[in-house]
Amino acid sequence: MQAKTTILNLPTEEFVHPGTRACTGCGLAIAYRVGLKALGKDTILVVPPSCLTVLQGLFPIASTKLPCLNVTFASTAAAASGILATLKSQGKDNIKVAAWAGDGGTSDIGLQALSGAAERGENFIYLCYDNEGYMNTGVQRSGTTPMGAVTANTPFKGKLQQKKDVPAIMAAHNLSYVAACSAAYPLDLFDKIRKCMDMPGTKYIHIHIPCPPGWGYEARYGIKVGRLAVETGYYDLYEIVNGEFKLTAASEKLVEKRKLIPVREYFRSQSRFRILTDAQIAAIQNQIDAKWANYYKKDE
Amino acid sequence: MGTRNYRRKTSHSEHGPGDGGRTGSWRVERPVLNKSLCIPCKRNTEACFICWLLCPDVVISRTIPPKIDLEYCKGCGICAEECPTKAITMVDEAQFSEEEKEKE
Amino acid sequence: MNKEFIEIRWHGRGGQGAITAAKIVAGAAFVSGYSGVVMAPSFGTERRGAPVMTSLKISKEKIYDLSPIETPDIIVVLDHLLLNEADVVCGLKPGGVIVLNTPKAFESYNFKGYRLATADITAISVEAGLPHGMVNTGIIGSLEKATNLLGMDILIKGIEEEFRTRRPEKNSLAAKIAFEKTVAGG
Amino acid sequence: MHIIENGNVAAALGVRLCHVNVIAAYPITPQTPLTEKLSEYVEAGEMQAEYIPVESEHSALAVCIAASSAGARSFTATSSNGLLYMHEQVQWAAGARLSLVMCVVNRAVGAPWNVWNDQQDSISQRDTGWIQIYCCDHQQIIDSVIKAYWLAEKVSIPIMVCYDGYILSHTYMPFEVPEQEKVDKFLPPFRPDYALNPEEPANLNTVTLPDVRMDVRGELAHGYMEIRYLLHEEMRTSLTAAAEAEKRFADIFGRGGDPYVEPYLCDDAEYIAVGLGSLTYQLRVSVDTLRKEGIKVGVMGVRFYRPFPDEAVAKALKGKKGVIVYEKALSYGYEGALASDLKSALYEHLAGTGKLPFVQNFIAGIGGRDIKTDDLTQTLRAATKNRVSKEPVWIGLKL
Repeated sequence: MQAKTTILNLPTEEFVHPGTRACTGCGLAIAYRVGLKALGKDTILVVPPSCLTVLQGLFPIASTKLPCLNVTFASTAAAASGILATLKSQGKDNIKVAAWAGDGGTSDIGLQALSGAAERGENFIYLCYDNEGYMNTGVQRSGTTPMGAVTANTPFKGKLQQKKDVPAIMAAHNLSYVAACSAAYPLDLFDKIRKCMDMPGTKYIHIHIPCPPGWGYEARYGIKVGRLAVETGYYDLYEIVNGEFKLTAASEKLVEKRKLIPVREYFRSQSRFRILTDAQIAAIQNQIDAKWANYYKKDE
Repeated sequence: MGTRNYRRKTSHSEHGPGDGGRTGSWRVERPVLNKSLCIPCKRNTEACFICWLLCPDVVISRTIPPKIDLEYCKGCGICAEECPTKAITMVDEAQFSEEEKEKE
Repeated sequence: MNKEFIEIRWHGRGGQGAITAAKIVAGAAFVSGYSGVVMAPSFGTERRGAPVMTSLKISKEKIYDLSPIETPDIIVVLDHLLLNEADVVCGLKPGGVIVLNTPKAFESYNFKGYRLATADITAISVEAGLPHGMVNTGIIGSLEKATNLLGMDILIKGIEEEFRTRRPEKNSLAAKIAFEKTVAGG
Repeated sequence: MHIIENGNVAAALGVRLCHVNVIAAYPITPQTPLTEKLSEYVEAGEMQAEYIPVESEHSALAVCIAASSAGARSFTATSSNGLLYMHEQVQWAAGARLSLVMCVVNRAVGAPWNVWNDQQDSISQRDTGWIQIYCCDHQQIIDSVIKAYWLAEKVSIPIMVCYDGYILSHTYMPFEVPEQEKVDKFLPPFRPDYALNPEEPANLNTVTLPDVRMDVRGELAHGYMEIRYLLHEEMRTSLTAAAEAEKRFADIFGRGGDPYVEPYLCDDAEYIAVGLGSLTYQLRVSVDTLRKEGIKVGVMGVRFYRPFPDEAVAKALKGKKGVIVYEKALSYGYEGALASDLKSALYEHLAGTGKLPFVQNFIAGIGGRDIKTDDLTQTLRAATKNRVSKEPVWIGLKL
């Protein structure tokens, strides 16, 4: 088993410059910064339009020190395939390809290309940073916006539908590696990227990304909000290695503790959930409890 | 002044700091480190560095003491919020004189 | 028949190999000195078993007109049942040739104003050792017997080249037997 | 060596001769046999290339865009709605200045569904910043693919090699397959100005501002407008590069001609029929017929449609009485795009000279309607007597 990375042995080399256009307290900026450390220098990035496009910089200045191809919204995974094919034809097997796309670019418009690439077994890492909405265009609902969240186009009733479970969709492609991470647990993200890097075919990593303007919390609380999602059992950290599901990191510890923070605390930490009623929260709490009862059962 | 002879005819960006400008100007509050509370400072050994790990803007150094690059720090306050010993506090920018600001 | 410019229309069923047969004749014509050769399958949704058409134009000069054949000199029918399904003689020039694969006797047909040639290619092909229903090489022998267009040698060479990995001798044998057994009207 | 094959195979052989590194394709009639053939070459080891069977045309061009950005010579092909589905990527490839070659096997677009030939698909991509070349026979298809790689890599502009679906794609005719050594002499290996790599990292196609901006070295870099202007300017100057390609090709292979237009009996003609693709070869038959009747008529195929060779076109049409434009596509609500382009070129170069010919527009073969040579002859004959109509006239319309 791979030793867990600590802050002290995390690589010190930075691949992102300061002074980006990311919002103050951007959760993506944390995950991206640490994620690139895991990927390392010999990586080519593929990025569709998203907050990351802005974070990465406007011509002629790039905030990222890695080579990156900006591509159209729906084509991320296909473009990654094209770079891979080139590297293969050039015999450059030391260079990795990593796609970073938002939740809209993954769960909605980019899903077809992603499914195609995953089915073909293209050897790259796909990272979906999930801030649960179209934040770059001003906070509209996406496939992964959770039920009850008020967005610019679900302004009064909040989103009425459940969050799309993208990791499950990807797991259905029989991938060697699927993982769920959070910007609030950057070392877990680092270890998961490192773990899957040399696995065959497409690897999918989903990252929960707290977003101060989109979720409605003060920038300083970003890590706390992300952590609450995990500690309430609302968003789980896990990995699926060759089909085997396993909770990891903080979520794994929650199984041992047998104690979840009430999800109400998570909802009340953000203004986007302001319209959720006590009854609705209770219903969601029931869903979470049922899910965790299942985890506990497996643990016994 | 034209750009006809610019090196590239495509949108081909090269990396460097400050794409968003001197983003330190975005700051409303400034992180201030109290070395007497900071773990690596107190122990004078590499330790903790949570502020470095969680900084979204790569402006905190992994040094003893950790240094904050105020030219680019946007003042999000995550470092202050996450510091286990409360060694960093967020202080209203208005409390720093113009003169001091220029010095930075 | 004007041998400077010849138009042949092939009628078969999807999967029967009319296109391959026409392609073999096209190739043989080209090496015989016809610099203009254009072979065009009927365009669209070809489905196995459905009637299909292929047109072949052969000319001493480069062909610029790729439009479908309207007035063929020769019609080749790979399955006699197509006579009931399609107007196969449509546009055939007066005195034009009909080459027909049929188990029925030559005398049982009456195409007024045209020259008919028949052979039971289906039986001949089996006799040559080909699987039942493979008629696209045998029919070439009948075509040559009926028209004396290119000569058997060059056609046999074309067949063996096209089928070099798939029973070339049996395919050329089918054409040879068909050439012998074809009954052609005057 | 001459072989008899269909147009799709001619294109595939051209791609193979160019040592393309990456091929991405999605099936669509009538293009499918072309990329099937390429998959055969790759699987049989006759071609060293990566073949990516993508899940859509949008992704097919995405693969090529990315592959080309990483330094690979790339190819895809499509038709009809496949091309329309690619449209976003088509624009992207041009803006990113990628040296791609794509075969467009011309087919009508939906709705309603129709798999047969017209040219609405590629004409609808006229303004995307791609060079468009139209082919009349298989020799032009295979030669154009080879020339297109040279030109695309020379000017960093992607190229569509267009040829009529079925009429060329599925029709067999003899053509000469260029020798590999000669192709290698004509087309050097692909060496792009920049290819994505970690040693020299760059972020490509980033958000670009309306105005110019200082780069990290303190030099002023373009704004979006400058980047787009240069695409236009270099498309215009690629006309010169196309002539160079044609000359180099002729020197090595001993065939070729005018890179822009292909005139037939035009010198002494009073009336000239103009079109794109195989239709202009069919029109030669009509011209021969009308010449026998004493009508001084010629036909000119426009091979290079974008950038538009306005000077060459105007020169060829100068002093003529009438220009009769046959098109398999149109700009709905007005007229055929080629007719408009010709009028514009004529006005630009001949206005005030008193030598402006009339322009008659015919629309033919929409959705694969048979174009009978007799119909072409009759319409052409009629147009040489009088201009038939200000509005485009649809040939063979049964209303």
